Amino acid sequence: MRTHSPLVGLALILALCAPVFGAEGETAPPAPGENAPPDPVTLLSARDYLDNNDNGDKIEVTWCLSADDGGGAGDVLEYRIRRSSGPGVAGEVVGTVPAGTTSFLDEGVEPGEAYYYDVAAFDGGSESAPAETGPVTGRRNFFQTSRLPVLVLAALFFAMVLTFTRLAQRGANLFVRRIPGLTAVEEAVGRATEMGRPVLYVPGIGEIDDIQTIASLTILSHVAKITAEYETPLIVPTARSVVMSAAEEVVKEAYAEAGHPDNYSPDNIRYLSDAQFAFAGAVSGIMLRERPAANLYLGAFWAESLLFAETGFETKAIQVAGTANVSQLPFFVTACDYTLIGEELYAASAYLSKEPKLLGSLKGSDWMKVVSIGIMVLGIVLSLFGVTGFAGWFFTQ
Amino acid sequence: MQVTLIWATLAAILTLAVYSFLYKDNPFYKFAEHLVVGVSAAYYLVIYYYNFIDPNVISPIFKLEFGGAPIRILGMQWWMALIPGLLGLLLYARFFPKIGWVSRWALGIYVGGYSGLEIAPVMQARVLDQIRGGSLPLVVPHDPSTSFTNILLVVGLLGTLTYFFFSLKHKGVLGVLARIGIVYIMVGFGASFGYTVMSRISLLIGRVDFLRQVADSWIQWLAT
Amino acid sequence: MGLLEKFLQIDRRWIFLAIAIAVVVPFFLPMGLPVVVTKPVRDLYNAVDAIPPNSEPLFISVDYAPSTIPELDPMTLAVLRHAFSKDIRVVALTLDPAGYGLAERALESVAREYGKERNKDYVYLGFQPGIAAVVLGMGTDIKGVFPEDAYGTPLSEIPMMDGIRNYDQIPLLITMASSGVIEAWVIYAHQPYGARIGAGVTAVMATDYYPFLDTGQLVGLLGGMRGAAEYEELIKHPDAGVRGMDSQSVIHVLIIVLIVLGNIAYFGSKKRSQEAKEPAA
Amino acid sequence: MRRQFPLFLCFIAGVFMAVQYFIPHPSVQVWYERILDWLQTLLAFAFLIGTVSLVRLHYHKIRHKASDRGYSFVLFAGLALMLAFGFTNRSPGSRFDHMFQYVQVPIEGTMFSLLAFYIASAAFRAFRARTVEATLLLAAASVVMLGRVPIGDLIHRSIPWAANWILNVPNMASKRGIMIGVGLGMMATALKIMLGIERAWMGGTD
Repeated sequence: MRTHSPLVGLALILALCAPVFGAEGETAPPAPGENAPPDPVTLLSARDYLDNNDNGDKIEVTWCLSADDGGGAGDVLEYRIRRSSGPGVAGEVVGTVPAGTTSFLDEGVEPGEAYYYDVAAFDGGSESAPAETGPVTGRRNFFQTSRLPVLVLAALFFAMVLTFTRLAQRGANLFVRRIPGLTAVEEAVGRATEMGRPVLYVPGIGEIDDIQTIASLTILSHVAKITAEYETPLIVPTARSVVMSAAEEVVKEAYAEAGHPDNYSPDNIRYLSDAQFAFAGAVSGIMLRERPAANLYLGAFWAESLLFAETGFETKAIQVAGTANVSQLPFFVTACDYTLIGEELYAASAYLSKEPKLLGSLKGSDWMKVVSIGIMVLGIVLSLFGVTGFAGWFFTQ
Repeated sequence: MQVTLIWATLAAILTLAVYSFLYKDNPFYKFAEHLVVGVSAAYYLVIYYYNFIDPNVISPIFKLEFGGAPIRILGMQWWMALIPGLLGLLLYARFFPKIGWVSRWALGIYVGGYSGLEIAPVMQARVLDQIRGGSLPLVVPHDPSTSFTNILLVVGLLGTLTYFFFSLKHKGVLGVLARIGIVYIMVGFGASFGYTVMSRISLLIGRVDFLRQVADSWIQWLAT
Repeated sequence: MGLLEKFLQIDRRWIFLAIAIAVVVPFFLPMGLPVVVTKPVRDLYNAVDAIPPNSEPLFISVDYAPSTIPELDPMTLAVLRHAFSKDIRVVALTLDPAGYGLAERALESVAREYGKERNKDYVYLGFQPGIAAVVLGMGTDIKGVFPEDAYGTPLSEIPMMDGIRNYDQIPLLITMASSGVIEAWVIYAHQPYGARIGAGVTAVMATDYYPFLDTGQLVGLLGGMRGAAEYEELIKHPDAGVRGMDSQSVIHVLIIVLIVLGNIAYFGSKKRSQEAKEPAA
Repeated sequence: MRRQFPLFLCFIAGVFMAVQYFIPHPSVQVWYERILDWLQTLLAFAFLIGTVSLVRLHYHKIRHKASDRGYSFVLFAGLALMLAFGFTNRSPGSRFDHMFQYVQVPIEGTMFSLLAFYIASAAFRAFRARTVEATLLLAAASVVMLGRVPIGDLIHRSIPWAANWILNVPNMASKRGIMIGVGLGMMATALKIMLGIERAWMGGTD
């Protein structure tokens, strides 16, 4: 184990450097003598560098400025960093950095070797007494501590999701407020049925690994059950092969579950094109030629959103949209009859599937929002009292 | 006559065919629509083959030189290329109803892998960094306008988050916050809409400019 | 049906026609309206301007496909002109297979304008597939990801690339992106390696990335044709961006006029239908 | 084997890809990049499935003598030509390149540019001050529209300032809020997929 994490290290340095700066104004500046060497650096420390692909070949050296850098004689030109294999051994210069710098990254070390570092301030004529630190070893890391906050929050979030899921499975009554867009989906399908015209369901142009596509498939399953019941044709154009396969499975199964496996028509689950606007053009064609009465756009959409919504408006179809792609929401909101905004798409998939398990994640997300607000408010309150370290600590990158 | 001018003229005709859709659906548009669907399907087949299947499967197994773009093979043994190859072939099991379920093995790895990959970066960029961005000092000494802006930003963020809070009815304080949230959301959508107009018109300008260039080339060619 | 109702029900093809006229006319009658520079553009300009000449190169990643040429090409050209006019070295690459030819064309044409030599003043690395892998790989060893340039010359034989190992030697990397690639640069280059990232994006994407400016994840941002026009203004070399702004002005005003007329007609017709209803109620 | 094994594979792949983010050790990172390559390769294989479906649909149209079957021939012609060109020569200036530059790009680009017309008609049709929310939407849109073009500067200097203010303050706050919510939803769904709670990708939710 390392002796300290960078977070603690940073906090230590911040805390310890402060008095040095504070003292600076009180001491009378020494007369600027040409030959007087600058004051040495203080609080020198070296540690294994942490980085995504750190091979153990990097060591980071940090220090506090010499009193003559910025203050004092103000004549420091640069800092010289030397590396050696033992304490007190004269090392080779591995780098120089200009005045005002407080860190250096040595990228040429052998993993597993112990090193000592000297740092000396240089004023153009003479060097300060070196400060030395060590031993320090570059390690191939098995854990990137700078990403600890991500891990902690993700773990907390997942714990909440799983707890709520367990509660829901045990039959606890978890309240979720009604999402108005859901009724809109069912109404649209109902209208198409009354008019005896097909329902068009576009699951976006995202890949199957896009979470929005997954959420959309859950809603598709629900929609397919309704259309199976009423023998309304359901057209599902897709822009991705894998999504088409998954949509086929989903719809086929929904038709079987609704007791109408014969109504399922594989020709209605269509792969059109991976190319964005070739797909958009072909879907517009379907709208104009097959005249669906309800158009549902749920999933990941990009610029084609408005092409769909405006063409659909021309054909007088009821249109319900939902996407988490923020840049496209304005177009759906203006041009469609109802829009599920951002997270409402996920919430809808949890709500519609009537799976108590899915409600767990919705509840988990909700309470994680409360935690997020808590962290934010804490950061704000602390900043009111002049404590800015919190943000630095929690969001260290 | 130059070859490129023939091609460019074809492109110009196809451009006009698509614009004819603005008047109404017609055979020219249908022609362009079906043509581009066919061409783009082939384009992606070719590109995917040469960028992924060839360098990751075919070339290592048959010890060929990489035909497409070189990809970094990290100490890969040739037999490792069998793994994506076999997984890829498993996907095709769905063409044979009896063993169709085998394709789920490959799909499972694909879906699971990308889901896992997403978690940490999303936490970082979409949640942590945004919370950090929202943690603004409400009182900035000697700078009332920044203080005011910061207060508006924090209130808006709180309101928006409340709007997406599904666990409680939007009543009382929550109702007020959610209402503030929807106000911010709508202003934000309006802003995005207005901002996007420029981008869309840029595209139109680009196409018109292209048509002008083709016309110019024709005039030049006719003049000589 | 009154005139107001008729206007509300107007065939939208009339609107299409108005837009078509508005976009074509300024092509023949340029107006040359002035452009005001905004902060994200100036920030990016300053970041490029601060790069010392003939030393560590500016990296430009041309991450767009042909569909967004009208918006992103002017930006790429403006930034390249800025760099070459100040003798800043440039390394170009692309993460989008369709960007290969676009990057090459832009680089070669601006290099010719300023008399720059390939592999001395600029390098073209070409395309590598696998966005995340390339961006992450460049954090450890650029030559590992791009062993040779786009024309097969090993990078080790290009003097300009000496000592350029990873993001630590890249003063600034600008991605001209028409897709989420920009996030890959932020998440996989800025986050783990502290790379300084600037971006040019389509106007529609720009609002999404304003939060990234605030958090320092992006150094500066050019949004759409307007961003290009502002940059052209800063480098005093007006081109397609500034030219396009005339058509833009006309259409923007046209749309606002349509919205205002639509609302006048809407409220007028609503008022009248209420008046008409009142006696019956 | 039919349901449990794919879920198991999904779990293993998901856990590995999630955990590698925290493990910089090269022994893990090498596998991470390798698996990433494989996932992309898998996607490339999957692409053929869609093409087969496309061909099947249009083959049916031709066989059943659908009235618009002529266009299906157009589609097949485009597909066959492009495949033939692509598997012979893909260098710049080849026929494959020309088909891409002069057929695919202009058609797609023009379809994209149709949005310039649609955005105007959508604004005219939908931007009516019916409710407070709708009024805010149209007011913000109008101010930003004017503020983005030079003519806005000419009308009044404060218009671009107001446009930027709307983009930087209310827009930023709401986008940030939506982003946090969407991010949490993405993570929750990813977790559910890995644990086999969300299995729509397998077909059905059983």
